[in-house]
Amino acid sequence: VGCTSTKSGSDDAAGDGKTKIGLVTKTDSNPYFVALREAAKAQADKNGAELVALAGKFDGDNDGQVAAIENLVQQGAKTILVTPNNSTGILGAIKKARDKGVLVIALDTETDPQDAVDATIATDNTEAGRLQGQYVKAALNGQPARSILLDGTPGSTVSEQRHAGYVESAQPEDLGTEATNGEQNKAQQATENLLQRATTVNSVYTINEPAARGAYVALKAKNLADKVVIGSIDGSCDGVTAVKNGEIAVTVMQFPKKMAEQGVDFAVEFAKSGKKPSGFVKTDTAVVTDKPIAGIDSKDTAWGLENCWG
Amino acid sequence: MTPVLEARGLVKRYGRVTAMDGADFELESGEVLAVVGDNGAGKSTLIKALSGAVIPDEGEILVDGERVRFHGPLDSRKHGIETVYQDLALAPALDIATNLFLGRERRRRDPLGTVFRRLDTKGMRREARRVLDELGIDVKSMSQLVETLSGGQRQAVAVARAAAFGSRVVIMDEPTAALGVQESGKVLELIGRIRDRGLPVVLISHNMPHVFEIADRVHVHRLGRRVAVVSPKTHSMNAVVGLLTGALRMADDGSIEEVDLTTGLSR
Amino acid sequence: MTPVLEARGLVKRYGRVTAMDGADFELESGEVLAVVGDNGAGKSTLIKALSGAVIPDEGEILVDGERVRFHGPLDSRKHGIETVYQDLALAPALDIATNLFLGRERRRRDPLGTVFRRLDTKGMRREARRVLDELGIDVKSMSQLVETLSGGQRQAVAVARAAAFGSRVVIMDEPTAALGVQESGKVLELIGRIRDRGLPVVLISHNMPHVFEIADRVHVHRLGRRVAVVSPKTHSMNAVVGLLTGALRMADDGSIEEVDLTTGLSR
Amino acid sequence: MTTRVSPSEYILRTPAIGPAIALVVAVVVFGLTTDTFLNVDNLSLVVQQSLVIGTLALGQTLVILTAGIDLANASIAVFSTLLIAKLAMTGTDGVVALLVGILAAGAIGCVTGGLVTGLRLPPFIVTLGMLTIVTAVSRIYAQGQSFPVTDGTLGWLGTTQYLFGQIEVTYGMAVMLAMFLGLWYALSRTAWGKHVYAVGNDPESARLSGIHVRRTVLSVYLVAGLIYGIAAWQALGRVPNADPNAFQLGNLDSITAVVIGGTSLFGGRGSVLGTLVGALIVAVLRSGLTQAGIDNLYQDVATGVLVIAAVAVDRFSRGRQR
Amino acid sequence: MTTRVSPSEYILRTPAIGPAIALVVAVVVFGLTTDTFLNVDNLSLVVQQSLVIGTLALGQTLVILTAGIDLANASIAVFSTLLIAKLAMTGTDGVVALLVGILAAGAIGCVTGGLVTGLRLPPFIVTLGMLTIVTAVSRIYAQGQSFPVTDGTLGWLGTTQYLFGQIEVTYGMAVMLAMFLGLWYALSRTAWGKHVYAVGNDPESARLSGIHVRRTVLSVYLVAGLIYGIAAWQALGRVPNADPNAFQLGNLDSITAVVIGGTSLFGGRGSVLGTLVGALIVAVLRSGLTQAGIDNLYQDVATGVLVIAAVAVDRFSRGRQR
Ligand SMILES: Nc1ncnc2c1ncn2[C@@H]1O[C@H](COP(=O)(O)OP(=O)(O)OP(=O)(O)O)[C@@H](O)[C@H]1O
Ligand SMILES: Nc1ncnc2c1ncn2[C@@H]1O[C@H](COP(=O)(O)OP(=O)(O)OP(=O)(O)O)[C@@H](O)[C@H]1O
Ligand SMILES: [Mg+2]
Ligand SMILES: [Mg+2]
Repeated sequence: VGCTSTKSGSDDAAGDGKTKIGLVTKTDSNPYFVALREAAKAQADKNGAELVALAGKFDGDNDGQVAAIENLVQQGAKTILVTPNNSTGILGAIKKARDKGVLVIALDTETDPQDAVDATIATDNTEAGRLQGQYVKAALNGQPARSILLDGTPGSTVSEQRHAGYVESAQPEDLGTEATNGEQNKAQQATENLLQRATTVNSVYTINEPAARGAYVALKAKNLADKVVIGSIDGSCDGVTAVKNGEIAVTVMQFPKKMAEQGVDFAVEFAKSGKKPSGFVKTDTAVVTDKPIAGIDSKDTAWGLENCWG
Repeated sequence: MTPVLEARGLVKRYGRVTAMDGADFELESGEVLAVVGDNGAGKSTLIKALSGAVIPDEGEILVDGERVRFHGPLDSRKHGIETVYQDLALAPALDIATNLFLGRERRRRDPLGTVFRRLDTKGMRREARRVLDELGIDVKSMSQLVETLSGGQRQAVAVARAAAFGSRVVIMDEPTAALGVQESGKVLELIGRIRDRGLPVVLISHNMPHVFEIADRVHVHRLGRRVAVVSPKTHSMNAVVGLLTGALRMADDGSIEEVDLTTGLSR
Repeated sequence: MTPVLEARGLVKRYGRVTAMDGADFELESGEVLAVVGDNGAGKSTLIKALSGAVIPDEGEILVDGERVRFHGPLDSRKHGIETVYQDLALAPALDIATNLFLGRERRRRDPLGTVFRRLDTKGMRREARRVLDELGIDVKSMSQLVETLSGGQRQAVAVARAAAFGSRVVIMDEPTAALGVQESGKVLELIGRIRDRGLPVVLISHNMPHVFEIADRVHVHRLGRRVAVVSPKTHSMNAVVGLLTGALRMADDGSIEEVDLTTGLSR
Repeated sequence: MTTRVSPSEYILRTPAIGPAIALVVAVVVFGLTTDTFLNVDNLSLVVQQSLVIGTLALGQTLVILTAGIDLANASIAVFSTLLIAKLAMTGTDGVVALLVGILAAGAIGCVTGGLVTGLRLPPFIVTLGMLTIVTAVSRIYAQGQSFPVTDGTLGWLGTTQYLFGQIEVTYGMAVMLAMFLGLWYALSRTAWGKHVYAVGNDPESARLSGIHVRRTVLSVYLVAGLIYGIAAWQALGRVPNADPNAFQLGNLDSITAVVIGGTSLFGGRGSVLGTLVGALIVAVLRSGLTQAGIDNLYQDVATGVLVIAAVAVDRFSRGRQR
Repeated sequence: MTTRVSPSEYILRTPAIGPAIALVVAVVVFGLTTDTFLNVDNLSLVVQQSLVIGTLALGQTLVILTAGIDLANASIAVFSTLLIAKLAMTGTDGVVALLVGILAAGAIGCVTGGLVTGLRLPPFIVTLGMLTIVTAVSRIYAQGQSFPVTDGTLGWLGTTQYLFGQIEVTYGMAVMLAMFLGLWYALSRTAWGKHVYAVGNDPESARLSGIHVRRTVLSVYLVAGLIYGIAAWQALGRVPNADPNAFQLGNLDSITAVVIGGTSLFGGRGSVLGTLVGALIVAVLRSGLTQAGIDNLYQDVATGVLVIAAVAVDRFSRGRQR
């Protein structure tokens, strides 16, 4: 099946039936994945391909991702771009898809082993956490970091990796860790409660920018916003704006659009020539702040607003 | 004289069961009409159709000679027909006074009532106490929940409600079934008083002595239809029992004859 | 002779309401004992205590002279006491046969039954048909759901169940309340037959003619306690009605005297 | 023989007494075990944190009293926040945007009610469907963005004031109190309230008693919808940012508050006072456990246990009656 | 006058007929509008995709028949997968690990049942508490990791075979079928089943009829727990990886399947056959909409609408009776 479909790819693109590309994200609610999806759609349109976007229903919905991959294969997708929930959960479905000649590319998160997919385009989340910690530590001018840590969904890989990266580089005293599911409301509530006893706080680690904004609202209500360094990760336009407004000190930008575009390009190329990409394409991270610190490579918010997503 | 409430050829089927099979019904003004019949004869179904609680498959219902269509119990209420259902239709978790006035609560006359639609709770409790006392039912408090009442006390609440609000017809489906000797007597008295107010009453009962004590006419129901209407003055209890069991039959000329044995067994 | 079932000084309070206030009770073997009393007198509460459905606050219950403690209806059942409750205790969404055998289903005798615990559905339906026919109740099919039955039909199912399974005492709380003339007659006949089997029967009823037709002794209940036990042979219906309304009183020597008017009004 | 009810009986019959005991117990325990819980600031925060779920739970109470359940309430409120914020962003006047948002929530409530009454579908499944639909529509509408709110009216409920120069209160608390009083009055002092209880207690009896069962149920979903709209306003007061991903567990949280508050899921029994207490209990648990320095996951374990315990306390405090 | 039931009446009284019609309609519509839906491979996939939720829904059906509800079922299954996978990873024999996992699920079911019957707490709140607790415990136990499963026994249910060289079937399907038949038999042909229905229909009547109400309810939660354990096994067959975050919506999804299948949330009415059909309907919708090339968010909207429609079809197909 694989060969024939490869061959007929270019005909499809020209005729009625466009090349079908499947995209399976972790969820369809997280702004990050929405940005990724929209970018992939735009890129597919530009290349005259059809993109069908599916997703799990929540972080960790392996079963939903497996079903999505199965259904895309049934529907005749030539390429499937997938951001796996975790590195091993959906390998079975990926293997079945590849056995049928479908090109499978992992986006954002690697699989274990890496060669379970044809190619991987991803960021390093531990590194992102590390960068956040590095900046926060430096911004504290030699004070030891005393942090509130706002995590994502308990137990999610991304949440664990970013957290670990931050702890490694900032070496904070942990004044309280709360799960926020990356939601502003929960982050605000958690910070409010923690501030009742964490009176010595001087820094906040956040899993993403909504959580950072929640922390900011809670700190501001206690008139602590100026005294506390809030760090974050993601690089959405809202987040960069918050950095520009001085609400957040720093954010570590990721580039979902680039991942998506690259992935779609591979898919289009595969449909045209049957050439499968391989290996690991690492996308960048960039520290965005308006208060650069010597020794830390960073961009300002003007650059950030040009390159942000969402 | 046109009957106050009339029905012609009512049919109601539940799957294979035909609960009413061409039932006729006539209620004259100012009378107490007893409806008697075996268990499962279709009496409750008949009066449910008359009160809008069941929508018949066929047949027509007339109020004061005019054809009506009841889509629910509210429609019959609007025509002044008030019903005590066999299973009472009370809300167990609400108190007695609330149940009594359910669906026609009284508001206070002061601005609180007219503007803020506040209920006249005290007034309703007082009134509830009055109508229950009239029935001689001994209940501690009008704010007692119905689910804590004894079977007979509950029935009394349902009867009191119908008696208090009926303006054209009052229908009672076995109102004394769970009542004691004294209380039954009070209900019969009450029925008499309702008739004296000029309202006709339909009384379903299995208690022949009661029926013969109060009824002006007796409608005999059997196998889903009316088989006879007799007067307690001219007919004996035994004749009525015979009619409702099918041992006797009313001929077209109104005379009563024995059903011959072979036909009787054919069922 | 020790009574088959006896109770002494039962008390049951519900908040401010005292439903039983030191009630005594005695049932001799082989008799039909009628329990009569006004609505709310506490009759149902008494028999619920006797059948384990209600746990009294005070007092004791004896079976064949031995003190027992019932923690639930199952305990009394194990002593062979079978009860028809006033609100019937049927599961409306289940069919007649299932209700009849609820809690003591019959399994098939073949390996399917012994190993796979398969029910003998056909056998139970056949048996259900038999006991209902005995009561002369006309029901189409034993697989009809109880919620589709008429009030009387339901009551018949509950009565049939108690009659079929009682092995020491059968208690019936107003078993004929919703029944027609014929069907009531059948139930009275059935009670007679149960007595002939040697089982004593407790019959709660508001229907004095029924009580006087069948009862060997009459237990009169008033305001939560027993006020008299009389024999229908020596006392008149009026005397019993007087006793239960409080117009008459039984003196300690067993004679009946009028309650003087001032006391009568004090309540 | 009087129609007065004795004080002790009144207390026993008030369905909120069990939850109230549970609340007091929780407050006392956290007060004793932590030094920060019982300070005025923190107590004020707890109340503020209970506002959104509390408001959602008020609407939920109405629905549950009719033997229904509303799984879509939080998603409706979230949709409403998005509508309000997006309108305000595109220049619509704050008050107008707010009204549109609240009315939209009412309209969605009406649709739900219409499906429940018109087609006689089980509320669980209708609101589950609505949950899926409204959530998806919110996400489509937001296109992966969230919308900060700057208009004063929209964030007004979050404005703090100081009573006696000490106690931090917000307008949101006042709105909550007003809504609670209004609902309490409507449920216990008007015919509509009696009908709501009757319909939930025994719909067939209510029908035979001549109550417009469908109309009553429909009105309940409409009112509940409007309340969810106000919950959206409360949410914007708390977090001046409309996010399609907010309050994903708001439905279960609000049901928890209602049930802890002693309202029966089978309908016809319960009170808004209980719900208020229930919402506070949940907020107290979350805050108190944080003050006690308990880790997130262990907090979850404790919350689960305590929620069950709170209902058990309620059960036993009323058990004496049976 | 016979005790036989006529065929047409039998069909009307079979509660699964409405859902079955909805299922057929859905299959026909997707068959006509897409070219890929009706092929054998795809249909087999749809069945495979319904296995986990279907199994959870079988247990859920039991609980709902007793007028309960189980919000913790999926979290119990997830905990069970973690237990099994972690045990197997540390060298325990696959079969033993599996047994431990299933028994643990049964034990948790027992605790739930004990709380419901022993303390007479509402199942909604008990299982909501259990959901919070079990989820947190799973996460604590997993410590942020997920566990791939390599042992053959554990993934065995996902093994595919070909019938007639064409139709792809898995052992999971066979286990599902066996479980369904077992439950159908137990519910409709044994005394236990009658008691389950009676208890759900009217607990007070059941008590007065001499049924051990508490024992029956407890046994239901126990059996349901064991079934959730088997659902864990099914899950490992589908996704050979135990993840503490999986199946977060499994509780609502399984309730949806049960309700679409025509079982009443008020207890005492329903069937496992309906549940099976209900689970298939949900899987058919998801798959069919994907085949039709509809994006996720719009799929959600469509699923919401269609779930409501499926229940409406059920209601109307039975409406004739009233
Ligand atoms: N909802 C229903 N579904 C199916 N059958 C029904 C339904 N309601 C009533 N029936 C049947 O219709 C017949 C007539 O019932 P109905 O209640 O009218 O009898 P009735 O004369 O009032 O009897 P009773 O004196 O026992 O109250 C009965 O055989 C009953 O089983
Ligand atoms: N669960 C309860 N809660 C509160 N009060 C109750 C409860 N059950 C019964 N009562 C009260 O106890 C008293 C006795 O009730 P019971 O049902 O025993 O009377 P009864 O003699 O059977 O009357 P009837 O002939 O009307 O059936 C009544 O006043 C009733 O209101
Ligand atoms: Mg009747
Ligand atoms: Mg009684």
